[in-house]
Amino acid sequence: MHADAPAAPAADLSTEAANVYVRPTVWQRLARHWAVRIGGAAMLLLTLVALAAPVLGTVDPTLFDPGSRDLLPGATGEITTLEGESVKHTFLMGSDSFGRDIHSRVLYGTRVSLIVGIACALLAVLLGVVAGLSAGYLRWLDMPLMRVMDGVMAIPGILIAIALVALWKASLLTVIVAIAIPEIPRVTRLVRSLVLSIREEPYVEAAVSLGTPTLKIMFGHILPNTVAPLIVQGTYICASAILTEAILSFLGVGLPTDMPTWGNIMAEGRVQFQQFPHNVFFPGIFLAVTVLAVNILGDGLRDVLDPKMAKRA
Amino acid sequence: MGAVLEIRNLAIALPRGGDRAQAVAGVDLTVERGEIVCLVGESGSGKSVIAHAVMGLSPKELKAVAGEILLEGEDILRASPERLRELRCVRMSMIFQEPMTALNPVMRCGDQIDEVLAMHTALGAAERRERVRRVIEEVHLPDPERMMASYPHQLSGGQRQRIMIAMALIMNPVLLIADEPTTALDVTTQAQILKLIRELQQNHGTGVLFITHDFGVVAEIADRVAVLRLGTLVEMRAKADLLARPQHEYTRMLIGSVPGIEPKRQGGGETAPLVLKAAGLSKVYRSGGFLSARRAVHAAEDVSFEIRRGQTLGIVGESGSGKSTVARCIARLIDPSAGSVSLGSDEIATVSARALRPLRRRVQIVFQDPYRSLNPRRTVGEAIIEGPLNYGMGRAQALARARSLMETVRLDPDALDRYPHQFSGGQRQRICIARALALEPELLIADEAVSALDVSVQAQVLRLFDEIRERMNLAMLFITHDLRVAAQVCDHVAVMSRGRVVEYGATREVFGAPRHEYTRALFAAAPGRGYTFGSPS
Amino acid sequence: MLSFLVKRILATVPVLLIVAVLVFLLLRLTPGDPATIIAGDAASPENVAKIRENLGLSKPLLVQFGIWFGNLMAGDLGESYFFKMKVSTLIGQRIEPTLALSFCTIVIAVLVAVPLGVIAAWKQGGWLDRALMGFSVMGFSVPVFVLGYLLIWLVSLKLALLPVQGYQRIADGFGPFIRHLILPSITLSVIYIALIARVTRAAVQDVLSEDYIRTARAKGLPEVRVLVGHALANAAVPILTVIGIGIALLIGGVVVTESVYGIPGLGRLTVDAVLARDFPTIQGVILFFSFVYVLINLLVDLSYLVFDPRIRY
Amino acid sequence: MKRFIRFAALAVAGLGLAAGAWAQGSVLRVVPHSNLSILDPIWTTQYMARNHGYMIYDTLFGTDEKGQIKPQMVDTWEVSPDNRLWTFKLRKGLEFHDGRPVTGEDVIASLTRWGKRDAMGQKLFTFIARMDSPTPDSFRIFLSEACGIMLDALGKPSSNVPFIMPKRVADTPADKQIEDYVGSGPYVFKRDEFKPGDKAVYVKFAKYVPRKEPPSGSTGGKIAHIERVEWNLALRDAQAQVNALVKGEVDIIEQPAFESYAALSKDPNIQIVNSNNLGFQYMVRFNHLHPPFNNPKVRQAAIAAFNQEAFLKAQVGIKEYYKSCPSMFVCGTPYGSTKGSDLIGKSNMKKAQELLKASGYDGTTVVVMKPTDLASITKLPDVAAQLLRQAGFKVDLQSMDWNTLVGRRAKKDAPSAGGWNIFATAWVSPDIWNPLTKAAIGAAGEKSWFGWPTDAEIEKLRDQFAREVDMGKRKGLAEAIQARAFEVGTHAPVGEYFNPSAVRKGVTGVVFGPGNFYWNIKK
Repeated sequence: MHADAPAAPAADLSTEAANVYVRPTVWQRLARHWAVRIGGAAMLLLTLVALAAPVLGTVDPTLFDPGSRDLLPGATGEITTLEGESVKHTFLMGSDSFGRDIHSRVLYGTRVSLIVGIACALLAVLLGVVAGLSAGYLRWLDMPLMRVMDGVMAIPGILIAIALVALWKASLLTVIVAIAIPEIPRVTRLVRSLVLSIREEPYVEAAVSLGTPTLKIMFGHILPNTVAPLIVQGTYICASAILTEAILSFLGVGLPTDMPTWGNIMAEGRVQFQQFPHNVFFPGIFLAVTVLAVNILGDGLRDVLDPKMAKRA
Repeated sequence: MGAVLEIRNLAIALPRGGDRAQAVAGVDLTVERGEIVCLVGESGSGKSVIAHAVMGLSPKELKAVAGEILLEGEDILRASPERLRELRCVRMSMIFQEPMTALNPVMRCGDQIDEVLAMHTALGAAERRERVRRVIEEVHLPDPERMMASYPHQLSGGQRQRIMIAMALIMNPVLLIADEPTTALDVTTQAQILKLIRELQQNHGTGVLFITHDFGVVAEIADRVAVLRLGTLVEMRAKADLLARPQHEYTRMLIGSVPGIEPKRQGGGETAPLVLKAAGLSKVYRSGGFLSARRAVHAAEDVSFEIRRGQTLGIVGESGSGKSTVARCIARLIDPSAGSVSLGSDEIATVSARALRPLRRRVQIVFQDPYRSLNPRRTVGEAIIEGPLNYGMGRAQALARARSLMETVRLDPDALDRYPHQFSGGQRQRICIARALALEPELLIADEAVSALDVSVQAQVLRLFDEIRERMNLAMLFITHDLRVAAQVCDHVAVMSRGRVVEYGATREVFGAPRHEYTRALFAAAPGRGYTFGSPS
Repeated sequence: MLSFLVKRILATVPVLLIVAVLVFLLLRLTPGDPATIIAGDAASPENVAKIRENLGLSKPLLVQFGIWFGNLMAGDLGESYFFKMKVSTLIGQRIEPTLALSFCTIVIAVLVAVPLGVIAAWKQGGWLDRALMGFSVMGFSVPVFVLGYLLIWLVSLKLALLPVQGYQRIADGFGPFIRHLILPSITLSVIYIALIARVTRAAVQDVLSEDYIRTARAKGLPEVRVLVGHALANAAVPILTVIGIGIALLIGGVVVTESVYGIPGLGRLTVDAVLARDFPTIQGVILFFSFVYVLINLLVDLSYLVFDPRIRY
Repeated sequence: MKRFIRFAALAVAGLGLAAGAWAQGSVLRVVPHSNLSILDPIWTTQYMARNHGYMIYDTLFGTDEKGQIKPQMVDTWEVSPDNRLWTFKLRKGLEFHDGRPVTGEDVIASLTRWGKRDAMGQKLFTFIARMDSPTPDSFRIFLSEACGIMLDALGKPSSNVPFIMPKRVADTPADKQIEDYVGSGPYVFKRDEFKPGDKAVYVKFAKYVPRKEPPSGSTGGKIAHIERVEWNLALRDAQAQVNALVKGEVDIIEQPAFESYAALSKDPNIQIVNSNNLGFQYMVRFNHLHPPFNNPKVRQAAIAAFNQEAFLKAQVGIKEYYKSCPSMFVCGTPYGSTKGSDLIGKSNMKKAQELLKASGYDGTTVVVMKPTDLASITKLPDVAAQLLRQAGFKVDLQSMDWNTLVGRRAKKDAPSAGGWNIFATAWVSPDIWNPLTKAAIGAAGEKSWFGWPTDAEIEKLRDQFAREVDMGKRKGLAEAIQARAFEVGTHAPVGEYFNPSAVRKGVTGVVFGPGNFYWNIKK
């Protein structure tokens, strides 16, 4: 495994070459980590469920039939289609107080939750990277930008989200933006501190003396080295966004209530939680498992991609 | 009376996935009362593993699988955790490499020593305080009361190591394990600490197991020497005998790799064209302001020197002397506060960033830490061609040059598409040199470029630097804290202390007859001066 | 030391200022006309116009901000549209339950989380560590309201141990006061425990790999002393920091928990104000929470002086 | 020191116990149906303000549980033969909480202010020429023209109720809220303990003189057996309300969520008391200003699609608590009739689809506003949306909170510019049981209630109704108005329901009526 074939004459006695620890690639290490495996598999499964929702024994999740309200899991009832015709349907997870099929709503809810989680993470990371790079590299911008970020951070995130969603018209877009905004300062801080520390790395200084232009250093040397911590941060944002969406729905300021989201299903079902726990139970399980999976995945990614680990060769 | 420490046939397993099955195997070693045994080896040889095993401080993954470690006849490997705790500091003590981090930063030094007494004696608070005060005096620290009340960060490196020694010896143990205790210290401080260890060891008749990689230190302090290579003991003999007549070829190689302190190069060449001239170079860091008093730190002050083609100038100094600041000013990684740096006929200290760009290629730099000098996400090929591409060379041509440079630095040209982590430290340093050479600079700066390397690798890289300079007729600026290294490669040296150049001249003259007081102290402190290394027999 | 104190205190001023600007903008730049809301049912257009004039809503934004900020400096947060009283009075009325709940939660969280974190770090990789960290990830994944319902159902209804809802003033007796607080505090503390335990574990783990821990062990100190006297003392700063930062999380949880347990605190007020589009109250509450958050983090920073003698700048 | 602390702790605990024991006996803990924020029942029509009004104010007349108007503060009254002069004499001993007697001047000021805010009051005042108070204990009303609504108006049991306030309070301009809460009712408002969103407290008014008759509706003897009534305004979570009642931490939930009844009725310690036995009516309102509902044929198609059973089943869900009723007024009350109501009475999706096709509906999106925070009506818009979709409409269901909805429904802009097409609401029966009180049937264009229908004929018939004194003829007029309203499609009544209170067993004497009354209750 030695890299240098024509070594210096004395090198065969040197013990140094023996110390080269051949590190498996990132992908190998990821594939080997139990948390990444479990979290990743769960996420994959949920994604498949979200995509295949229409063929998993579901009906239109907004359809209802008051005659079939409050059915227990497994019961059979009727549901009225948009054409006004009644069809028989088995309610695998029961029905809610409108007579909507919880099974359908939960599965379609997976879509919404994943979209909210992933979109929030992407949005927050994207904006955070732009702000963080700017603050880390443009000295004049650093101070004012970071003060604004401090200000945003000083406002508890959920309050910003609640206020924004309540003041805008609640829609998928506004909910995503409202949940993402409070996360931006954290990403910005992370990116900025990474930029500041990577900027001091000898390999960046070497690039400077090699005459590499600033922008190229930024995107060629600095940004790629922030990717790993950003992925980790992104997963945590994703998890908390999914949870926040549910909390917003619970408080009554979330996505439109006819939209099938786990938060909405639980908010709708909580009134009769003690009587018909399935209303809260099924979406609750899906929510907890999803957030758990994302968090576990995040922990695994952190273990594998953590910059401290990466520095050791 | 038997040996204080007797290690018999010790084998310690490495966890799976390591580079070998056992960290140490079949090691036999004894330390007699009042004797200093040096355990020498390069990084990864397993010397610290042995030290920790003796203290019973090995991490769980490193399990002793065979042999015994007898402390005055009692087997450490089979002692209960409680018994081990009773033995520590009482019968055996340990001091560490980094006095910086080995002391608890949030606890007063006095309390940290006191903790030992509180643990192992039944003394009252006042008596303990008196004992602590006495031991602090014994390690020659001034103003014991103040030392006791100080936090570690308020002390210098040497003072901290003295506190560590005081802590280790307060219970008068029979065995002291010193794990590279002076490696992190400046050479003058190192000399004082070595002297202190010697003094205390003689006063108390302590047996010392002294771990080091530095043959200079070995020459200073050892009674007997054990050489460790990849976990096995290759040779163990009395110091004089071993240094003069190494038996094992590994020992010979190691000793042969130690740079000699006698200057090798003649200097001269005063007629070659001037490449770099620094005049009155200064760098001042200002801090504070608003509310706190403004402070100005003069990292470099009025530094002047010149380098001609084909010559090497060494800047020598201890940490904080400002030598790296000078290097970075010349590479314009930082902007000097005052003075001029002219590269040929071009002034580079004050030009704008835009005007600087074409000049940058003429000065290249190689850094100390081979692990951080290469972007972990780029292949070495990309690293080497980055410079040429920046200056408009075509990719194919740049790659061709990279291949030939790989040969120049004695690496396999086919390894260009590998990533840095697939190379050892020495190999990476070669890659960094290749990267610097890719721009065909006039001046190559080596900022402590061999300091992080093991001695055998260091010798190879030093040879490489010499070869390159000769072949390419380069001017070199060689920054180092190691006088031996400077003696090997420099035509001229500038000795720096507290930001100023205190002595500047041809290497032979400076080394032969140092004029400045500081230079003299520096030379006096260089370990192992009495021995001549570097001439493989 | 003094200069550190003064500097740190002064540094909060711009943050608070920016928070004020952000909160003002957040609510003024969103669609919806507060005047029509205040005017109530069946108000005449003239009436609405009059209200708008009184509120200064027709003035330029900057002037509006000036007036608003001037009032703010004088301690006047405006008058609630919905509750028809001074927002400051409103906050004053609601502060006690929230304060009590938060304090109780922090006490529970610190008492539980710090020892858990230390033990997990000490037994790193062991089953206890895994169990504790598993619990911590779960804590992050279960929505607060689901947890609240489960606890009420179990503790109050099935076991009949504690009251299901409400708040008793401490002035009305300590017994009822604390009985009403236990369940909400436990509910709220779970996520906080998860957070603190995680950070404690990571911080102590970091410290445990430090050289001075080896020194402490080499002195022959028993593990408890090494862990508490050396490791925990050095991990105090990150732990305190996360307790401070976690306040944001806590505030988010307060909003939900107070709804679940019918506690008339600031969280409940927030939800009421948001649902009623009560701009001044929303502004006031967000400002107040942010102020508290900044203040607590200031205190945390100042406490570093006690825990870390190296901070002297 | 330590001992002192222990002593203090014991003392505090002791105090707590004592306070607890005292609280158990004489405090009635009520979970009202909503938050109490506005304390002026004339300024707002909110039912919470009305209930607050009943606690602290008294009324001239009341409506008993059968819908009959009975005197309350009034002792006797006379009407001149031409029906144009009404003379009222007040009962003896009426006194405000501040100790002053109630006089005719107070009454006149109160009626004047009420007449500026309340819809029926406004109507009544179009007939009133002047009022005076010849003696402190009497007052006279001079009409310019005879009218049939005098007692109906003065005895109006629901918002806005003509409560009698002291003159100094009633002189507050009608568009400003009052700030003095002195009344002459059976309870005194504890202003210092009032915390909106937390609690409102009322204590017994010792000097209140109740009538001798047994209590019925808002009439009869209002005897306060309870020393202190506490409204818990913080307990808004439906599940928490149920839990609190089950555990006996509160005594009454005014309007539990429909979903809660199953759990509540199972508990042996809880009784379900349908005190508001006249019930409520649901309504879906169209915006007549904008397409597609500016077209009567489209409105009719929508009405035909609205299957009352679907609304009621989804929203209420408990068979005993709802009934279909095609009347625009309330079934089982004097004007309750099925005349002209086939469209909704025999709703039919096929017919709705045909009607819509024939109407020339061009696919304009219908904006349906849904309030998320008002549990008793939150599901109606979903049902409406689904039924409309099935009939062939394109629907945009928009969620918002009730306050936003209230603000938005006042907007006459096009739905695309922040206006709306449809919303749903509920009315307590007395508010809608005749063509005058029923705001939604008014068809005076932009002057009428949100939705702004325009129909000259309806307006003409309503005016006749107001003037008519003969009961038989009034019934006929009401039927005509209803038939015309269905033709025009002012709105769709989508069923009636009850929302009974849940009360701890042991709490007795709950008074029946359209509001929630807290006199006569024993615990």
